[in-house]
Amino acid sequence: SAAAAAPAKVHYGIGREAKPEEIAGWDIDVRPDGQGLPPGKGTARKGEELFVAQCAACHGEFGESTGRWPVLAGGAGTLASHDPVKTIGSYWPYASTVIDYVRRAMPFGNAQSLEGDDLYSIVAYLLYLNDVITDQDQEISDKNFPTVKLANEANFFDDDREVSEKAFWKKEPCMTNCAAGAPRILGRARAIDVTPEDGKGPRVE
Amino acid sequence: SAAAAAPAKVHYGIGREAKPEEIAGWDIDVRPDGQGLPPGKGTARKGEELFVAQCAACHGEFGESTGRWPVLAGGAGTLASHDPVKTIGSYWPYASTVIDYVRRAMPFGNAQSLEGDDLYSIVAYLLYLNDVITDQDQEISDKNFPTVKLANEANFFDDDREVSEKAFWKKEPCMTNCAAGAPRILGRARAIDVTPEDGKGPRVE
Amino acid sequence: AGAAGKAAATEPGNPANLPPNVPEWSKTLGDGVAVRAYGKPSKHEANVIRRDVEWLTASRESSVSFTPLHELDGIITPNGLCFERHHSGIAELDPNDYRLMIHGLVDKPLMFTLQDLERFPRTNRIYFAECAANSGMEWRGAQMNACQFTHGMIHNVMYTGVPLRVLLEEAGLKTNAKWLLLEGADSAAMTRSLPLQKALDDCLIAFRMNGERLRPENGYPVRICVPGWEANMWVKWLRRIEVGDQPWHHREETSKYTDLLENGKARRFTYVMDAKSVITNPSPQAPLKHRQGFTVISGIAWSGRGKIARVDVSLDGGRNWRTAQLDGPVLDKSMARFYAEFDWNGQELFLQSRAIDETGYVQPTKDELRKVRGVNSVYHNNGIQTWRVSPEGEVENVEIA
Amino acid sequence: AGAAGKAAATEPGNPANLPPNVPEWSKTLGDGVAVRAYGKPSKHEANVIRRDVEWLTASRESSVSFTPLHELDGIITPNGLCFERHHSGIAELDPNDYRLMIHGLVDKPLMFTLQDLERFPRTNRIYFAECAANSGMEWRGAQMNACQFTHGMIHNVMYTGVPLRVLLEEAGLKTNAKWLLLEGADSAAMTRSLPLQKALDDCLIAFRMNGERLRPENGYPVRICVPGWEANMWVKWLRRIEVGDQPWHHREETSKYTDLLENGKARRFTYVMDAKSVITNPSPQAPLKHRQGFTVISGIAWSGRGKIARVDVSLDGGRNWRTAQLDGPVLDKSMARFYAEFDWNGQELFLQSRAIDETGYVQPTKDELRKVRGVNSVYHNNGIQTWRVSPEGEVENVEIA
Ligand code: HEC
Ligand code: HEC
Ligand SMILES: [Ca+2]
Ligand SMILES: [Ca+2]
Ligand SMILES: [Ca+2]
Ligand SMILES: [Ca+2]
Ligand SMILES: [Ca+2]
Ligand SMILES: [Ca+2]
Ligand SMILES: [Co+2]
Ligand SMILES: [Co+2]
Repeated sequence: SAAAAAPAKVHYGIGREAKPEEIAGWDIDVRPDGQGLPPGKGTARKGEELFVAQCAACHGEFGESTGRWPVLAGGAGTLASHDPVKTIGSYWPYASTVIDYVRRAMPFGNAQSLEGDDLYSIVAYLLYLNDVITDQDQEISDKNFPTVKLANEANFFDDDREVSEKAFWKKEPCMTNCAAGAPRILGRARAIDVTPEDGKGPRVE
Repeated sequence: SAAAAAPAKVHYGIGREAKPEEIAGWDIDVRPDGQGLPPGKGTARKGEELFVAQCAACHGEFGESTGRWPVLAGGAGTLASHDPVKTIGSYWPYASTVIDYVRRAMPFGNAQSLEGDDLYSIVAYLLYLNDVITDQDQEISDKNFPTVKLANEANFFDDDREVSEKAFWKKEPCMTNCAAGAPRILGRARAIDVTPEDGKGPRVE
Repeated sequence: AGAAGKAAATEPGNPANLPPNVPEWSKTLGDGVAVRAYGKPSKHEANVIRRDVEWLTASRESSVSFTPLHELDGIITPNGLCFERHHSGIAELDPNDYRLMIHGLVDKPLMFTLQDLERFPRTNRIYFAECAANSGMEWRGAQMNACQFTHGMIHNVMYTGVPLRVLLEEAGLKTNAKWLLLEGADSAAMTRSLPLQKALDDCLIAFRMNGERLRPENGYPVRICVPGWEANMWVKWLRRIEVGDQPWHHREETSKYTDLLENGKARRFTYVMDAKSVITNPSPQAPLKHRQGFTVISGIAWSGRGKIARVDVSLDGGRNWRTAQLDGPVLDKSMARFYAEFDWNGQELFLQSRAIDETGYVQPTKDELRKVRGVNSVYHNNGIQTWRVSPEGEVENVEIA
Repeated sequence: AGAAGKAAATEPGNPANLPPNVPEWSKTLGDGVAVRAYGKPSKHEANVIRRDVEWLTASRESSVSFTPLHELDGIITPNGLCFERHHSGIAELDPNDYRLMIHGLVDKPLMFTLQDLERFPRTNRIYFAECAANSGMEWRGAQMNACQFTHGMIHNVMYTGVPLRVLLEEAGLKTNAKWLLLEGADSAAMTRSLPLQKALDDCLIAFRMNGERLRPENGYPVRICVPGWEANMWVKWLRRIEVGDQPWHHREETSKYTDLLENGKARRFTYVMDAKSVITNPSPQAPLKHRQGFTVISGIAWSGRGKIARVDVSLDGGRNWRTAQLDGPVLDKSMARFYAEFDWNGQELFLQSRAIDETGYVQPTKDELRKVRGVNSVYHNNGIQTWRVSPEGEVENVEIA
């Protein structure tokens, strides 16, 4: 579009140059091609202990979750079912996302505390729990990480709604007698009864 | 204008008829022609005592005001001066406004408490302080009130800005070299120094 | 390197929270959702508040507080910062006890509950409400050294309400109906006379501001909007509308809100707010902190006669003008936001703005205004404001020749 | 007389405060000006709050609270009621410690303070922000019996901000620049990949909402607005923008915010929010209290593809439709308010609304949507909502055939 054309060069001279060391401190993202991987290495065997200590309280010892915290492993073969379980192993397309996310956001409430070998070890354990690696002693590191592939990668495709849902651009939506008979109630939220009510504590069922 | 044309008659049937006794309780306004005058009568002599008890703490025994509360009397002949004092006697066009206002709003903090003879007496006292009536024993009442006239009535005229200030509708306001020389400072708010400052209590001078 | 080092040295902040370091808030959890069920501003914005001028009045119950215009941008005034003008403090109505009565020269006097009013067809409009006394302290010269106090008796809000016309039609007007009396439920029982023609044109009986219900200080649960007209007429806590055949000449349209001219005569029923503008940034409370370079001047303009057509800005006290850019929606009887950009060379500036509305009215200078009105008017001071900016970036309210 | 007597008997209120009596608040003084230096709603509106659904998530720090749409009108969401979605609670930044870093494929990496950002040219725009998970609990059928919970993950606010384009131009883009990474300063360090084309089109680096500074829960002091796109991309507490040549495929665009179809494949980068609407009044939390007569249906409509062109309303569960009236400003990628009037005969109703945007997209029924998406998508549920109104005026969330 015209709006995305090459921008005119106007310089306001506001702000200052960011220093390399400043950028280094905040530039924590990791990409599937390995860009941004922090230095380090680890094994699932080493990671298990760390995971049990720092993660299992919420996610369960095997990533199965406790209570309503996120499930991190399992769910293979469920995506096309009535009850899909989306985990690193069953759903995520890229392993780099695990290292990126754990580094930036976990453990919940103590973010950006993991680095180096500990980080790689915990991620190795998560990959092991998800059958992505099968050898507890296999070393993963910033060198070999980009070679780790997840099973579901090929099942993602870019937004195509304007093609696949073209039928929703209707010329003349029906205005009268659009369906036969009186409306028939198929379901009511009241019957499910999980709505918090005003002035009451929430109802957990 | 078209907008002010006779409205179409659409009835929504919302709300209900207001009952005469409901209207009577709230319909407290008084007009210059006497419409709305409550029943009652009074004299300045009787009013003085009431005024001293209920009004003088703020407005002064003679309507001269205490502190920064409104002045209610005096100011004759000041309107065209550098320091106009606008009071019932010097400025107000209609005596009915006194009875209406005192009835609806005074005493400050105990509104709608005055009625009947007390109301007329206090208003008579205010008119007496303002030389509108000169006899302390002259009785004013709902019967004769519309005959009370204030001196400044003729000096009010309806908004005429679109005529008298027609010059403000300028075709092409000046854009360049609109005045000669550099700006010369004639006055600065800082010199007056009455602006409350952030984070400090207000400064009263 | 020396200059860069100096610039860095003047940067605000605690190094522990600046890159390359990772601040606490990037490591630990903050308050969860709905902990602040109804939100409020950051504790770091505690200075963004309505302020009053205590020496102005004998009591805060009959006084005014001012909107901090220099702390706002765009055209919406957040509800918590809308200026207040009370004549007897904030009336705190129970909405169940709310009633609006319409009577007088009507076919059928009516009584409405709040629920009744909300059943009528309603509309949403953004309007400014400006007190006629806004800038009233400046008639004799520069007095208040703050945009908040020179111009802060204005707010701009999206109202939801029933056209007054609809309610009057419901009651049925007698043929001799010409004026309305509007009356509030506060203990000033505020009244104003409103010409019927305006009532049938664009007035709203409003129960919402910026989506939610009116705030107590702005008339909860119901006020009237009288678009483009002085805010004193926008009676709050509206309890009663009487239809009559002549104006009432009540205290707020005789003793007050009449404009005394130099010859001792006074103009009355001066309803319309003339076109006006002010530069909100920079202004005395919002100095220019960068010493030179690219600078955006920002301000607001409005007119009671319709839309703002144009705003001009001067850097040299009105010698030369450039046309500013109007940004965001430019609506009928609403504030418009304007911006003007320039490269500040660090020298003294005399900033002014001049609004022009769609009727062709051009905001006058203070001198032009004084020439026709004198200095005793109190109300309707819409003269062009001058801010002097010093080379240090301090801003002050001045009058210039 | 009997009927009138009955009507009067059901009127709300305390007779002591009703005419002909004069209530306390018409006699005594209330709070003075500036006593409430930053105002808040009436104590009688304590039920107008954001609410959460505790069983949805393990903790409130990673959860959502919902805007009470049924308590609002017009198109502005007041700041205190904007829905919240946090991934690690509210980051509470000190504005002096705020920094925005832009780096990566740029000519010169830049560092900005908040004061720096506020010096750039800025603009004001009203945009909706809708969480892609809004109505996500309804894929398998009617679940939440409240408009607040079925549709409350949306707000509509006037933002003030610098076009992101301006900042990117200031840094200078390398020719291979294609994607941006947006990163927050909260302890989730929220990230999303943003296509450069959108960044150069209409994104804003925003520091104000509805005139005042952003609220802490909405990203104080700086967030990004990505107009029309899912609110997850509107990164709050924005600390860093990295320019790259490919997307990052981070957790919020892989594990989350991808739309799982029935065949197990998943759509990704589904940014645009499809056209959608909902009737806010009546709705389960806002029943029809009058038993019959003139009735206004009110609701909101929006589209990530541009302006709302039309909204239709049905009273009979989609058998027959009438076109509603759009009221107030109808703006690009903003909520629009609609009203439809009818005379209720007191019988059961099945209310629906259907939005049509300026690209001709027609909001689908839930069944039409399920036919192409299945029921596992979680996100982007813009199907037509049905409210059943009983003869008593109670409203419930139902699915119908
Ligand atoms: C106190 C509870 C808690 C602890 C301890 C915790 N997490 Fe989490 N974890 C969460 C929550 C909550 C989320 C979801 C956050 C969000 O998106 O709002 C999450 C999300 C995740 C996810 C993404 C899940 C998905 O499907 O997208 C991963 C991976 C993860 N955690 C790994 C870890 C690891 C590794 C550790 C320890 C180093 C850890 N977590 C410790 C609560 C916890
Ligand atoms: C506690 C202070 C106080 C007391 C007592 C008081 N007043 Fe007042 N009066 C005020 C204030 C304050 C105003 C201005 C109110 C406003 O407009 O906000 C006022 C205004 C007036 C005015 C209008 C002045 C003008 O120029 O417009 C009149 C007349 C008046 N009072 C009469 C009375 C009378 C009569 C009484 C006693 C029955 C009374 N007042 C008692 C404080 C007081
Ligand atoms: Ca990077
Ligand atoms: Ca084990
Ligand atoms: Ca229940
Ligand atoms: Ca009357
Ligand atoms: Ca005496
Ligand atoms: Ca001082
Ligand atoms: Co006036
Ligand atoms: Co999406």
